[in-house]
Formats: sequence, C-alpha cells, structure tokens
Amino acid sequence: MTGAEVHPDGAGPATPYSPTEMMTVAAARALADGTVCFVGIGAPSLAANLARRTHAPDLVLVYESGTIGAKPSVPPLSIGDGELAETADTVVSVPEIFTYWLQAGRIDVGFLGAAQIDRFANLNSTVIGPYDRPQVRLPGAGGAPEIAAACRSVIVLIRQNLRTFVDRLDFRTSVGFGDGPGHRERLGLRGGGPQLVITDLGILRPDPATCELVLCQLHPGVQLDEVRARTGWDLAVADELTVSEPPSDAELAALRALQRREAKGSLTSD
Amino acid sequence: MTGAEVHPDGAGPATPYSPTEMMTVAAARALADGTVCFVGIGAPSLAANLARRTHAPDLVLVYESGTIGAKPSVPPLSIGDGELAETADTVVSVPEIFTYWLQAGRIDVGFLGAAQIDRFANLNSTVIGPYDRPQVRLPGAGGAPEIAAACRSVIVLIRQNLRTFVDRLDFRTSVGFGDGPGHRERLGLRGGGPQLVITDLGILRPDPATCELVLCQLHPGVQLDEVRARTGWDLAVADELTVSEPPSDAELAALRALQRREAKGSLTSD
Amino acid sequence: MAALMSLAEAVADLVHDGDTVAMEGFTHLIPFAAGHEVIRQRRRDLTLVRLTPDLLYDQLIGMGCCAKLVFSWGGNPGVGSLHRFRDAVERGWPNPVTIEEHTHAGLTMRYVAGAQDLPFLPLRAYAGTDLVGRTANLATIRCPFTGEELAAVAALRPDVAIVHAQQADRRGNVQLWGISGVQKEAVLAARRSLVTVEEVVDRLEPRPGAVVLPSWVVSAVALAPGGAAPSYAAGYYERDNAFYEAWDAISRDRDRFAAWMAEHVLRAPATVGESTVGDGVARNGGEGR
Amino acid sequence: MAALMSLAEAVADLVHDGDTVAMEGFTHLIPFAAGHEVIRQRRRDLTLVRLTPDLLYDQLIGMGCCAKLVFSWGGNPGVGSLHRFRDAVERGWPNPVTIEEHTHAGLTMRYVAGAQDLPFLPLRAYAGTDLVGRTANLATIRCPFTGEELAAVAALRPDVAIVHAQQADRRGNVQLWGISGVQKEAVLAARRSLVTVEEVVDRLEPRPGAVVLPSWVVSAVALAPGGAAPSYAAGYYERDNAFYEAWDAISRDRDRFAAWMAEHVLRAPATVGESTVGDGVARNGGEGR
Repeated sequence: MTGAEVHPDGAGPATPYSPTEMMTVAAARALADGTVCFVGIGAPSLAANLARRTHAPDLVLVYESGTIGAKPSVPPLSIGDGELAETADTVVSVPEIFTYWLQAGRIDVGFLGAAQIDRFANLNSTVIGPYDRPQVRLPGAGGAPEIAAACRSVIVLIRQNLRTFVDRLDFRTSVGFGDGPGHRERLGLRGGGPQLVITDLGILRPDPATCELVLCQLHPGVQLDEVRARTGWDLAVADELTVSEPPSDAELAALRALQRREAKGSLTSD
Repeated sequence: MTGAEVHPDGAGPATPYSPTEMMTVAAARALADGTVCFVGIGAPSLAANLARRTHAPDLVLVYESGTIGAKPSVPPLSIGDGELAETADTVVSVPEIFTYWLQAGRIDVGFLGAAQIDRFANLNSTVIGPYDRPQVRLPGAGGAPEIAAACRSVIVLIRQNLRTFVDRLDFRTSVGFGDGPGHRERLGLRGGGPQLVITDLGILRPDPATCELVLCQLHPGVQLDEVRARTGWDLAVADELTVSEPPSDAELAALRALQRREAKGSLTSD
Repeated sequence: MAALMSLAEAVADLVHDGDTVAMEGFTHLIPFAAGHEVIRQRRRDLTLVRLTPDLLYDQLIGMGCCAKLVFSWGGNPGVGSLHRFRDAVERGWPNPVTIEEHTHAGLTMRYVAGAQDLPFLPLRAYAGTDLVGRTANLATIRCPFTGEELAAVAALRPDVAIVHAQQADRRGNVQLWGISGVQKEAVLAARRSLVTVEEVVDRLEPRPGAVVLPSWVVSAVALAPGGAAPSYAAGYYERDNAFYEAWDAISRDRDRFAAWMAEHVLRAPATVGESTVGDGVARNGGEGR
Repeated sequence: MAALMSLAEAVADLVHDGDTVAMEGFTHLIPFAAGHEVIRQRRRDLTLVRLTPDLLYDQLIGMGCCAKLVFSWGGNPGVGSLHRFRDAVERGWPNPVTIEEHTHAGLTMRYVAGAQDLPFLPLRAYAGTDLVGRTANLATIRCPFTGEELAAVAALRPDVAIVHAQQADRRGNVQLWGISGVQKEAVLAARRSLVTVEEVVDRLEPRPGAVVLPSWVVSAVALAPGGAAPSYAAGYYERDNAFYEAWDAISRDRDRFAAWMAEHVLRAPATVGESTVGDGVARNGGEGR
C-alpha cells in the first residue's frame, strides 16, 4: 500500500506524501464529526481513526466484532483487537451488531474495499475468475453485502487500475447501484449506496440520474488521461473537475503517528 | 390460598397441615434434583424453592424475567425480584429467555396455574365469560402458552372445584392435549405436555392412550366422592388409587420457614 | 445525541395525544415517574404497549389516557387483578379500552422485529390457543426449507419508548443493569425514546449484565431519582411490596382511586420548562409509598 | 452437566469423522488448542463451519481434515490470503473442499435459528448479490403482513461446537468476556459442545460484558491454558500479531507448511486418557509463537 511520493510544488504544505496517504486523508476528511461509522480493518480503520484524531473527535466507530463507540489508541490489526473492546461504549454480540445496529439502519457511513469495482460501484471481494474454477479465491463477503445495503451512505476505498476498475465484475459480492437507476429500490435495499469512491488517483461520485460513477476530483499531480487509462470502462468525468487539497502537515503527522503505533503494535504484541 | 387444616390420624407425622401445604409439598416432591425448571410466581415458586431446600439442592430455577440458575433465599413476590438476579448464574434479556432457552426446548419442567382446566388439561388464564364481554377479565397469557408448548413436561397447580375443573373452557390460553390424542403433534408442539396436575384434593395424570386426565392419587383424608363432586366432567379414576404421603415434619418446617421469610420480605422491602 | 432535559419537558416534547407509547421494565425499573408525568400532562387516546401492564398502566388506564392496550399479561404481580384495567375492559370506565393481546414471547418478538427493522419474525407460539384469530398482528408462515408452519408476528414500532435506567453520563449515554427485560428492544424499535435515570454521572463504570444505550439512539434523558418506585432499581432501592399489596384496595373503588391519584400524582406537577436537570423532577421519587 | 476432562479425551469423545464442527471465536478466543487436537487425532471429512476461517481453519484444511467449509470470510485478518484455503479451493490440495458461502449476517442468523430451534430466520441480506442461487440454505420469504420479500436462511445445527473461554468453575459453568462473537449461539445451536478454558476457578466472578454458559448446556470443559494463542484471550494474553504475519510465508508453500505443522502441532500429542484436568493440555498454549 505504498506508492511514489508526491512532492508538492511549493504552493501547499511542504511535506512529501504518498498516493496512499492522499487516499487515506481524503477518506478521513469525508467523515463529519459525530458520524456513526461502520469500519473494517486496514485503510478504512486508519482513515476513521485519523478523522477521530483531527477534525472529528466525536466520530462513533462501530466494528463488526460488536464494539460500539470504540476509541482505540492504535489502529487495530484485526476487527477483534482487544483495545476495541476495552475502549468501546459497549460491546454486543455479532448477532446483535448485524441485526439491531446494521440491518436496522442505524449506521451513517460504511467503509468498503474490494478487489474489483464496476461503473455502478458494485463490488467484488469473492473471486477472480469463474466461481467454480477460481483463478484467485478472495476472502469473500464478510459483512460487506449488508454494509453496502444498509448504511445511509457508503464510502469505497480502492486503488485504481485495470485490474480493479473493470467493465464487468467476476462476481457481484456487494451491490452499489446494481444495473443502474431504480435497482436498489427494486431490491429493497434501504441505505443510500456508495456516495463516494476514493482511489489513489482521485474521487468519484455517482451521477444522481444515471447512477454511474463520475470522476469529480483528481489528487494533486494526477492527470486525467492517467485516470482514464486506469479505468476499464469509458469513464464519465465531471464538467468541473476539482483537485484535492493535499494532505496538510497536521494530517500527515497524525496519520504517520498512527502508522508508527500500528507497526509497533504488530511487533510487540507478545 | 389457605384451607381447613388436616390432622394426621397419628400414623404419620404429627404436625397438622393445610390442603394448600399438601399441594405445595406434592409439587416440590415432583421435582427431581438437577431438573431445569421454568418457574412462575406464587405457588410454583414456593414449591420449587421448597424442593431446592429439601431433596433437590441442584434444581435449576429459570424465571421468565431472564434469571437462570437463581437461588433466592426468600420466595420472590415478583418474577423480577432483585434477589433472583443477584443470585442467578446469569441474567439474560426477555427476548433471549423466550427464544434461546424456552422455545429451544432446554427446560425440563414448566409450572403453570390457571383459572380453568378441562379434561385434556388445557388451561384458561385469560377470561371468564365471552372474550368480548368478559365477566371476569384475567391477567392473560404471559409466558404460559409457550411454557405449555415447549417444556419437556408441565406440572399444573390448581385448586379443584366446579369453577376450575370445567367441562368447557371459556378461553383456551394454553394447550394441554388439545382435543385429544395426536393434537399436540398436529400443532407442532415439541414438549411433552402436562404430565401432572396437582390440586388441593389429589393428583391427576393424563392417560397415555386417551390423553384425558385420570385421578391417580388422593391427598390424605380426601374422599373420592368429594373429588368427583368438584370436577365438572365425568372424572376418570385410576384402578389403583393411591394416597399421598402427608407432608413430613421436615417438609412442613422448610415450607413454613420460606413463607415466614416471604411475609417478612413483603413488609420490610423498603 | 440524547438531550438532557427535565422530565416535564421531555414528556411534552416526545409524547403526543394518539401516540403509541411503550413504557417497559420487566418488574424492575418500571418508569413510574415518567408515566405519572404523562398522566399530569393529560395525554389522551394513547395506544399503550407493555408486556406486563401492572400498577403504572392501571393508573394510566384509570386516568383515561389509554384508548388501546397492547399487552401479554395484565396483573398485579404476586397480588392479583388490576382493578382499573378490569373496569375499563369489563365496563368501559372511564372509557372503553380496546385490547390487542399476545403471549410474552409473541409481544417480545414484535419488539425485536421492530428493533431489527424487519417487518416480522417467526416463532413457535400461539399454536392451538384461542388467541389465534382474535389477536391482530399475528399470522402463520411456512418455513421455506422444511415446510413447517410457524407463528409470525408483525414488527412493533412505537412512536415513543419510555424506560428507566440507573445511570446516564453527561453525554446522554445510558446504562442499566439487573433484570433488563425488553427495554433495549423497546428503545431501538421506537421512533423516539425517553430514558429517565436515577442519576447522571461523569463516567459510566461498566457493570456485569449491563445494557448500554449509546446517546445517539436515545432522544432524551431526564433525571428522575426514585423514578422507578414503587418498583425497584437494583443498586438504588428495593421494591415496595407493601404498596403493591395496598394498591389492590386503593384501586378497587373508582372514587378512592381518583382521590389517591389526585393527591399523589396530580398534585405533584412538574411544570413544563420550569425545572432543569438536577432538581425539577426529583420529587417523583418515592411517591406511592 | 459439563464433564471436566482432558482436551484429548474431550475431542476423542465429541468429535467424530464426518461431523459438522463449528469452532467459533470472532478474532478473539479462537480455539486453537482444540483445533490442533482435532488435527492430531486425524479427524477426516469434517464439515467445518466458521464465520471467519482464519489461521486455525487454514491449518485444518491444509492437514486434510476438511471436506466442506461453511463460512462467510476466509482470510488472514490484516495480512491477506489464507494460502492453504486457497490451495484447497483453487487446486484441490490436499483434497477438494466444497464450500457453502454466506455473508456474516446470513451465517450468523443460521446459528441464531439453530440456537432458537427455529427452522429458519428472515433477514435483510444477499439481495442483488451473486451469492443468490449459488449458496445453499438460502431462500426468500414473503412477509405475511407487508408482502415484502426478505432473505431466509436455514437453521444450522452443528454436531459439535468448540469454543474457548477464559474461565470455568468446578461445576462446569463457563464464563467468557470481551468480544464474544457468535460463541453463545454456536454452543446453543450444536448437539454437543466443548469449551476449552484458560483456567478453572472456584467461583465465576461476574464481569462486565460476560457471556455465561451454564454447565447444563455444555457437554465438556477442558483446561487449555494459552489455548487461544496465537489469537488472544482478554485478561490473559494478547494477540500474537507477528505470528499472523509470519503465517503468510509459512503457509504459502506446501512443504514448509507440512514441516511447520509436524514440528509445532503433530509432535505435541496429548494422549487420550493420559492427562487429567490441570496438566495434560497446558502444553497447547503458546505454540505458533
């Protein structure tokens, strides 16, 4: 999850940063304070914890292991890390988290990653190749399909290239906008679906009319042609394409401190 | 719940006792040690706690308020009495007690009372008179229908007279053997149904073939004619009618000690 | 986020005439203080929901707040009948009360379905009883795998749930412990919720067997020390068993009931907007002893 | 009543070839020691069930114990793929493993239905995904009240559930605390159950957030200090994150995997009947560090 460093051109903050860091910072910024956020492990957890340490101290972190209101000092390596339970407002069973909390529509924002995404922000985290003769067997659904279905809004974090941004998913694990307008409603999905797709290149949002992902924002230094070349379909682009604010020194410092603690945690846990 | 005292004729223990005490002692005796017992308030709770203090110290008491393995020192006046929770092995929610524990068939013996019982041990605790124009509106179902359905065996405690032992219930709140053989199975009820009906006059058991209640045992001093006269249908009587062993001095002492504590608890709870 | 407000303000804000209101508490933590405030504010045409309508609902019914009762067991636990409930159902006094009657398991699963935002849940219940065909929101459903027929109950989504808890913190997070009944489900099933508490503390110390309701699923928290009396609050006070016994005689007669309510409930008004957390509602504790 | 016995005896008694076995623990309290004993006793043709087949199931699959896997997420949390799982599914090594694949919510409700002894439960899940039509024990059901179509999952009743807990008392009552996952449901859904524990104590002290399993719903309790390592046991030891990372390289190669298992698991046999509670199984702790 590292990339070539980006050196700001002098107009912004001076600290160089990686595309992955830009992605994480963009995700953190998307979380308003007080938001109730269903968090998976890895980039989403890092982004949510970064938000909590910067502009959103009252972010409510809910992990599928049942911890509600967790306030970890170190980004957890696993959704069951002990500190999540120790710092949580309450810990409930897995049946309860999926029924009383997620299914009931109490979560504002769900974070998802995936191996593949299509133009309607449907996601594949199950298999590359045919299901019965897999080329790469991925971990599978986990909580993703219900997060995609039930959260008021979903943020997808995914690196952008021809393996990930595909014209046709090998398997539809989680529904974004399905086959297009009205499909979520026909399926009875109650959440708003993916409203934000954050990649290492920029930010995409669904077109309200067509439900197709539209590139709305480029990260600093990224060219539009590069994004098109890394997208497996004919990419829709907003009329007014903006450029992401580079990570501030404060954001980078907080992010790196989190990652140092994470790395330390992973080596000294015994 | 008092009655005329019975004075043993000198062959048994010397202490006089009431028909109600005989009924409670008979109920307590029916509980083998180690039995998992779903207990309501009043006579059942008194009987179960008497059993726990005499021959069945490892009786497991489950109350519908969610207390599992409660060991109260005083018979509770309400199924939610604080001491039930304080002395329990675990306290679970009401949804859990009815689904994971009662419905799942984990209870050996359920105790039920009622305002009316019929020959198939169906019970009415809902209404006397027509449902829509009640003569006496009773408390209603509570946990009874599911206790009657799911426990491996049910013990009914009820005073016997023409108001309680009726040819036709005004309302079927809880199913005993329904309309007769095979009815429980057709209804999909998994528990064994009422295997024992204990009254102030004697003990009745269902006939294995007809499912109809059969008088099997008289309490000391009770005449068969009296029982027939207090039954609203043509009562079946066992070929070999036995007589209950009168309450022993130890049983009476334990029972009365419980009742003294109960009465004291009810006056000094503040 | 739960707003900390006075009980009078909370009831004025959250409970409206015609609402479906669930006041839960399974013999423990019964929200008497809040129910009394509903009586004082003279709410009418309420659909009152509760597994075990006991003294508090007897009072609400007798004071004419209730148009419909959804319940599974209506009695004075350990004592006998609820006379105001019976008078309403048997004789329509002070107003006719329609009933929707369940078993504990069935009404419980109506709350659970509501809390899960499912339209129904299946259960093994009701089969062979005369409740079938008489009780609304009850149906049968066939298992798509085994073909077995089960009962199904419709989700219950009260307009307001009212519960009493031992503690809230200053952010409005709530903790209750001991016998917890269906309070969590009632709050999560309801559109709005009010939690009265024995005290507001700086920090909720985790307790064995505790149910925690995060502030963001509660509409309002109101301080009401003693607010569960004459029922009990584990760790605070015991059940006033003598009052439960005394209620039998108080409630048997319409006039004596009315006089008792006038003296013990109506004459203790907490004026809307007057009181603030920490004093205005403390008086609700201890009444009816 | 749960029998207190050695881990080797308990596995010999309770786990049979061809059984459906659920070893649960949601990242916390994963029953590694018991799973290793299953490997040592060379159980075959197991249908292994688990929400999150991680390292333990990777080991069971790689050692040829598993004929079918019922799961919802199979990965090395925070690290990446499970290489033995992938090798079995992608290339049939050491034996083909068929899969029944759910979402967390769906598989969870299969356990819950089992624990409630219902044949199915409804939930909002799966709609629009390619799991529909590919996954057994999944159907749709129409709400009898609203007409809405929902997913339905069939009850799961494992032959055996195996979980790890912090403590049991001498009567076999079990207490676990911290993240408790679906352990209670797995045990209550199963026909038989084995609980390994960090220690046997005279009295279970009630803990915040604890799950208690009364002795009478557990088949056997076996002492296995360290028995959740390299996962963690809250209050006893932490997760060995370094081992989770190291497992990626160990498991990537078939030979290296086999050698590691031979050295760290197979060479630590707990002979049936030899050990008694208190010593025989303590050795299982700490392996894989």
